[in-house]
Amino acid sequence: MAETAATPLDPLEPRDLIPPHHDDKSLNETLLDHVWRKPGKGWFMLFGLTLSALGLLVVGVTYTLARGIGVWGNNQPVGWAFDIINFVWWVGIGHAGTLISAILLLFQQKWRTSINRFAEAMTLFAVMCAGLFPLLHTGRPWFAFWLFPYPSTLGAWPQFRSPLVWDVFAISTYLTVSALFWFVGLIPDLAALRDSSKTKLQRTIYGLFALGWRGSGRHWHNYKIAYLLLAGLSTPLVVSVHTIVSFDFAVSLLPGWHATIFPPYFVAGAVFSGFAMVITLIVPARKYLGLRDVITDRHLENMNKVILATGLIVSYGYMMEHFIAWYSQNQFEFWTFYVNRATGPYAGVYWLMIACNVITPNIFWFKKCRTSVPIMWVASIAVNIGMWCERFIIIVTSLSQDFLPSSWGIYTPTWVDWCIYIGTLGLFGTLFLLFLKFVPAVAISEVKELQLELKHAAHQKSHGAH
Amino acid sequence: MSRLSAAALLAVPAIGIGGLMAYVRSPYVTNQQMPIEQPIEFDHRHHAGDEKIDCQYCHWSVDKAPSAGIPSTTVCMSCHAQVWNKSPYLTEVRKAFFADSPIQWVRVHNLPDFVYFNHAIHVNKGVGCASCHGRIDQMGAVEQFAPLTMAWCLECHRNPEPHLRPSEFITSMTWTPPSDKAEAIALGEKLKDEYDVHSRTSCSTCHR
Amino acid sequence: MPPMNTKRDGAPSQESSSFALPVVSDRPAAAPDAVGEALEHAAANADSAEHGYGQSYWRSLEEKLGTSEYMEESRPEFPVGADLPPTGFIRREFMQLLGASLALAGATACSTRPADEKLLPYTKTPPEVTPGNPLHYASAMTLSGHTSGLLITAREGRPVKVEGNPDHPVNQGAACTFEQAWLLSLYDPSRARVLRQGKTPRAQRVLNETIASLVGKSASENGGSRVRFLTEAVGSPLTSDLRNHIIKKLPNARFHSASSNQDTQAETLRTLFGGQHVAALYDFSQADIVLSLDADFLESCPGNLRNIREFADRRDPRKGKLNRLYMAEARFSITGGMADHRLRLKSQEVLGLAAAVAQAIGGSAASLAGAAAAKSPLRGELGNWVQAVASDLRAAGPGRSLVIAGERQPAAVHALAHAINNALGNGDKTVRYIQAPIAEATGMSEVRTLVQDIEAGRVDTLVITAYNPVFTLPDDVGLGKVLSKDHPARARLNVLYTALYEDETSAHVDWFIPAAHPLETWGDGRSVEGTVSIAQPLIQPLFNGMPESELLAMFLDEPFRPAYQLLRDYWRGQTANAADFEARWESWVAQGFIENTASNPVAGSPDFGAAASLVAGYTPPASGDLELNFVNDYKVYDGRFANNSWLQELPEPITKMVWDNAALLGPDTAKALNLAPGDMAELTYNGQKLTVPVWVVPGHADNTVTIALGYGRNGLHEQVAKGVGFNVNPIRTSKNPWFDGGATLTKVRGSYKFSLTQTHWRMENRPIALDMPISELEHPSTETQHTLHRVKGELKPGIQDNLVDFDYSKGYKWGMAIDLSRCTGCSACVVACQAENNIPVVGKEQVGRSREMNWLRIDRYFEGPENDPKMVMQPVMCVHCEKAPCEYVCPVNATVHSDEGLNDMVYNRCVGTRYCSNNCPYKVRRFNYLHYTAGKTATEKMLMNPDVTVRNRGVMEKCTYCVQRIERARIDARVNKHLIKEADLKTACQQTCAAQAIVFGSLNDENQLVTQLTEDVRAYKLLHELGTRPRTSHLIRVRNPNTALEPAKAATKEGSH
Amino acid sequence: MEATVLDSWVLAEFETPDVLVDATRQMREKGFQGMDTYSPYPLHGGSEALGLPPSKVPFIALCGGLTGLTTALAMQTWMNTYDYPLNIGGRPLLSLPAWVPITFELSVLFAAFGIFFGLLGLSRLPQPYHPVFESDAFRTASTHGFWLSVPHATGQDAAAVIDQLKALGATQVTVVTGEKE
Repeated sequence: MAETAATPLDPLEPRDLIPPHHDDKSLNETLLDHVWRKPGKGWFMLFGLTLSALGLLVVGVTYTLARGIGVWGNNQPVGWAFDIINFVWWVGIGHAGTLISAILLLFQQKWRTSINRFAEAMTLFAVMCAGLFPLLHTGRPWFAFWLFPYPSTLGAWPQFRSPLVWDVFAISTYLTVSALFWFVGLIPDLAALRDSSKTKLQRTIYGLFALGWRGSGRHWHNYKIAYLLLAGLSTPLVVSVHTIVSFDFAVSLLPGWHATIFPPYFVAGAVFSGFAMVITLIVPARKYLGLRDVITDRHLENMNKVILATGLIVSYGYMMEHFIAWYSQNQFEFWTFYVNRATGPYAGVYWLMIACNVITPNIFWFKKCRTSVPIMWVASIAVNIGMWCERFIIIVTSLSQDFLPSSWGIYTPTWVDWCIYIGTLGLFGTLFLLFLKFVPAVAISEVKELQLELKHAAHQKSHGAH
Repeated sequence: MSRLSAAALLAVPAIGIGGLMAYVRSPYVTNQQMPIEQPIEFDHRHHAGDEKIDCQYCHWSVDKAPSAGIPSTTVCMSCHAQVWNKSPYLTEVRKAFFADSPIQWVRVHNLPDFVYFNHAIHVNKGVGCASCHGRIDQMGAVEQFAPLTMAWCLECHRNPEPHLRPSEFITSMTWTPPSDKAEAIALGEKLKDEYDVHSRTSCSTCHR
Repeated sequence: MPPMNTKRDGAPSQESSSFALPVVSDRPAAAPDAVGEALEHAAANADSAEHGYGQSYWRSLEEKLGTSEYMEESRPEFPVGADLPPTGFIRREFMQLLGASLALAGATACSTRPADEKLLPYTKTPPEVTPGNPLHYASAMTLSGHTSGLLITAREGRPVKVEGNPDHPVNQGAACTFEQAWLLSLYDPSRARVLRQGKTPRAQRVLNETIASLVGKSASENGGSRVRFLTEAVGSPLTSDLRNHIIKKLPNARFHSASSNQDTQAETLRTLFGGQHVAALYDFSQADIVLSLDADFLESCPGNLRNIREFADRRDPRKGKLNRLYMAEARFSITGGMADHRLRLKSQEVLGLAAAVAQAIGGSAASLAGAAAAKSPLRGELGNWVQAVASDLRAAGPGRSLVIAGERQPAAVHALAHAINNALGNGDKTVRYIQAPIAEATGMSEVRTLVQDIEAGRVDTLVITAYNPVFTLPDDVGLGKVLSKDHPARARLNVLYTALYEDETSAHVDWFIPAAHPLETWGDGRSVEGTVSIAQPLIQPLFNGMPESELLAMFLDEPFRPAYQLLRDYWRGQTANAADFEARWESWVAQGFIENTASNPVAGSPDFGAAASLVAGYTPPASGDLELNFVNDYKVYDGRFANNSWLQELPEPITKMVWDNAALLGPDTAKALNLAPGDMAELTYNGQKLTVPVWVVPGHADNTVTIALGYGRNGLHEQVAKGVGFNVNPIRTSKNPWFDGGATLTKVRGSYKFSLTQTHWRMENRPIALDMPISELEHPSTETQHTLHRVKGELKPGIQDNLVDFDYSKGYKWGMAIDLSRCTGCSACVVACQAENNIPVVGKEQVGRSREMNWLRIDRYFEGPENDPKMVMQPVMCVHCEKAPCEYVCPVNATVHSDEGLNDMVYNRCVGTRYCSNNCPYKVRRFNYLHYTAGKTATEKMLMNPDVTVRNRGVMEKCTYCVQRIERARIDARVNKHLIKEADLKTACQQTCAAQAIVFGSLNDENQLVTQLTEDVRAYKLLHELGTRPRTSHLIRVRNPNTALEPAKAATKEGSH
Repeated sequence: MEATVLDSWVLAEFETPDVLVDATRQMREKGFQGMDTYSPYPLHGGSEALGLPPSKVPFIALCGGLTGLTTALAMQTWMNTYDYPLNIGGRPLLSLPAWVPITFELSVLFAAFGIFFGLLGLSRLPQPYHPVFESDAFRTASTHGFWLSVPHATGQDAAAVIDQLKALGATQVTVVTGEKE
């Protein structure tokens, strides 16, 4: 036993990926337990908390719709602020889910199975939160449907050179494909839920969603390839979505926005913040759901390595932006990067961003930090804050001081801005708690399959050793 | 069963969207084919049709102002002081005239406030009344003839030739282009040259 | 019964562009007795404990009249014959959500036909009216004794725009901020509406009876010796005539006149010309060298428009050699910004400077200078400046220079200025002395006499027609005190006051008579150079206002004559040949002024011997501590425009502050006093204390504080003005009304939030508002060459510019040129734009959030050291880029290019993503963050220009190059089968600019001025290096410094290689 | 409604996936057609054991993707270049590089729809009811049971099949009958 531990199957797949004391039945019971069990006090308390935060969203949105977005702090130079910051931040968070699920599947990284469902749900809810903002941020959201190409009696069409139209297509495609991917992955588990349900109502509801899945060989035959293809599509999709989001800025001519490095640096940033968010959520969730056996310390450590790697890419992005500003000697760029950001009115946010995004991930060079749950949890929150600050810096600082000093201005958020931001956190939390309550948080069929594979592998290995 | 439910799943949104697109083009939304009741039973069939009074007699500013103009009460009375001057139909007109208070006509063709339509330029460049307003001489109560949607405006602005007529027929209710297609096209081309028509599709042509 | 006519009516009788006569009622304005009764009823039922018209008053008034609307429009708003507006043709309704969604064929399934809209035709169409086409009427406005000639645009009976009368000798088509914004006051819902005695509303009949009995009694008892009138400076021939008639009726009555300005110049000239009323006219077109002694002769004021035009012509290298302006002043003024050399000094030091210059010039000036120099010693370090100026003035040659003294300066400085001009031979050349249009002494001493009379109990009746004297005069004049209830002399005093608003003065009076706005009545007046203008009404009084002339006529105890008749009768009397009076009258009214009425030159020359007394009589103010300066505000003047939200929101040209005044300090002084912008400080002066907020202005003279008058208004119903800024009149004295030393400023706790439209005043070395000595432009240094390359170097296709060019070579190619050399920054264009384009006012809080809506802004930059910088003004509005960055980011095609190169903004297509604004490097786009146009009263809506959409919340807007004017001109031209002529199409900003700094036209026509300017050597494109290809060019501002004071750059030679 | 045609299947549960795959292969070799396996997760070698042809999902996905690609390009070009050509900031009417993002997104979207609906279609889902659901024991198929169904003519004796299955290691065997699909 000790020997097998010393030589794991591959570097990312240590012996304790799934402890061996579960069979299919007990896995089923363990992983479905939280669905059938009445939620505990903790769940209800959290749910109350997120619901009240959701209330803030309702208040903020209602007030905004009634009076106009003048109730936000946005103004003349700073046309975008919390709205687009939060949009980009949420989309970025969403990306980790898809990446964990899709890219790791393509690369056959077996450790993904324990966290992919979780991550995909996070994607879905984060994209929902993100999707609110482009709609809300328009002056007349009731005309937002004009961004879709439909045959109107005006004879007018959307303008396809605008990155905002690209956004519409990217975000809606992303939401759709993520939902399909998540749902397809969920079908076998829904069937399992249907078949282990105790009441007729549960059976009917889960049965409806399971679409009549029977685990038939013919189903699995198409399913396996379909799931793999969806994963294959999701991977470039995720890259394209954040690339397009970064086009919102890169396509403009504003110093601080107009940069060709934006797409890769945004995608890395998205992964960075997304993995941080997964850590932030999964640490308490695995404790609450008792999933230590399935989501192991090894999983967490791997994720921290990804955070470190992407954090370094993000730091490189910052460095390049500053380098190019210096190297080009463009007066406007130089001002933006060396004067405005570093010493301007928002210098505090800038240095907070540097501390959180550039310095924090470097603690993961040390194994102790990578494996200490409290440290990584705090660090992940720091990264979340840092990535939010990054969007603030990119959007608000660049806008507040652009070309003509006469039109420079200061942005200050209002209570409505905060309400809506906290409100989306509430929406996200609420959806997430509902997800934890009603849907298996871990992809059961995949875990079972994985366990079988591991067993086979261990078997072969022990045979080989003999 | 399964195929049916799948088909329904796809068909419902398709029918919904298609239906909506059809609906917004229907008279119900464009307000066509809805004769509007006026405070006075003014009958264009009689005035424009039987009596053959030229449109411009009453709507005199049509060739010199954005608005065609609603005739002042004096215009009504200029005839009806002599004819039908005791008719009960005209009680309201006389009342308005002597009380010096306007007759509250109900607007039939109501463009949104952000659309700046100018009658003068259209009439001066050979677009006839009937092209947009239809056979007013056959309407008891006037109704909106054209959909007045932007797409409808664009249709003519992109291809004005078929809608042009010789200047002497601008107010004619009965003029039709030559039935011979080639002849009609030739006439359109000729009139376009003659009038020096430059129908514009830049946004600020109508929206300011 | 009106005659029947069988011809169709309303055939247009004349061209709409000519100055048509308005329809004038033959019937006397019906005395609204129903209203009178209702008012009395309301008064009887009002709660006497309530101040002014309290709630219960209005409530009971509504009871009687049905609705409060009735009060607002109890007299017809339109000339008789056009009783109601044809609302069907008027597009002043807002883009309603429902309407918008319906018309745009959105998927709003529930909307069908909206509520019926009514079309209300005229009963009888007035002959000149063609519904939908505008009419232009000549009229006039009087401010501080000067009457300017205006051209008012009316739509279906509503005046909607004020422009300068192109034929008027002073206006020449231009109009200043005040003249244009004055239109807003016409529709101001806070205007006074009720004629009242105490708190009791009265019918006009009662007032008439009261005055008649008063006049009868007083005439018989003592010839009116106990009757006093307090008026504005009177330049109106009709008012003078009425006054003469009153004097005939009441020979012992006395008239006093007060004005907020202009007394010292007149006083000086009276002394110089042996008591004659004389005015000085300046000719800047001939002056090569100008020395301004604290004279802000380029301020946007009606009387200055000709100065601005002539001066601007001399700043334009295309028109010949540049002039040179030396300016000595304490605060940074508009004129100071235009100066080639600006000397910062205390206001009290100006006398010393004038004396030194006079001494250096010699001649008649030198004799005065000695005495003056003793009163105000000149700082040693200024000697060099004085010598440079003096030798420049002398070098210019006789009649080629000009010295002007500012109105705030004492008579001694004026005397010196005239003496220097005399010594330089400028008399009859650049300075002409004419008979003053205002032939009376005005000023605080006049009011002081009146107050003494009241205190001595010599007055029974006081009639005030002057603007709000209780507020505008320094407290120590004592008018407020004697009018207050507690004063012993007050009990026997009967005070009548007429004004547009219930203001500070009206709170103290016995009778308050709401005045008719000058656009609601007939009147006349003289301009600074004497030309008589006839002011005709555009609309019936909206709020029952009474014309001043009718009020004065009541004192004649004659049968009632309306203002129209009074005016006609007067001018008929002035016309020798009665037979052709009708024809001449028609032409006067139509063109707006009476030709050949300019004042005659004064016989004789100034006697500088007499001036010695002015210098001798001058007591210099205290010199210690801070010098406190008071100035009339650029926006609210002396307070009379305080209720005008356009002006309140107009950025102050120098500070860019809105909705406030502040104690202005120079940076060094602020540092010494440990004060930062926005701090609160306690101002101690003359034993009185006032807590004031502080603002720091670069270039403000050291150890001086400047505070603008006219703020801190507390009028009863002046809702806009109330609580804006603070009032300094309580600590101002009549002895030193404009500046005095001995003030201190100490920081106290607290801070104050100002709203500014521009918070960053440095250009950060960016080539934005280019400004250079003319020599630098002619022989650029390497550095300048580099800058010029950045702003106008070629953008090579395929290298710097990858986009193909659209073909604009056919038809019109709209473009604009803005000459920074000409622009003074006076902001008249900003008001013109606001009026033309229905731009909303958003209030201090929203401006503080940086959401001002003005499409046209004037960027003001300071260059050089903070304590003594140069100032440059740069009007910036949408530059209509051919490669517009705003357009390609709009997701819905709401901003696109027209075939003529306009950057069209389609409000109704806009969903409000604000991406365009973010991507606009000029930040000229304005977003309706809230529904700024909501909640307008019926009268306010009448102001809206029906040719421009009123924007809803959530849509972007910006300068359109006045596309509504382009389209109107196009349709007129196309109907008449010709091309648009340059003269027929002017944007609103261009039209009103006295300096002619803005030029608009088609760049495809090389004969148009705009094309020539665009190709001028000074023309450059703002942010050219971005490749946006703007259609607007800015022209480099050139200065003409004296090399003795500012050596040319050493690098000049290098550049020539 | 046409006359009800009944189908019936013999269902057998096996202990482990390996046994099931084994049994399936052997049954197929014996000539049984139309069999199907049921398992909570895909079986290694299950498709081969059932002798299924390669899945058509990738082909459908490719078709979807190509449809998306052409739709997007055609849509953008027609709308912005031909139907309502507008001068947008001096950009060419046919700004192909700007069409790329939407073209990519629509290709992905249509491909994903192809995959999803292809999967559903090929699996004949959704299918809210199936006779096998009548068997309570069969419910383990989605949790931890491994089942094999062998079609069998209605009304005939299934004993032979049952025996064979038992011989291959089935732990329990039942027969279900239901409406034909």
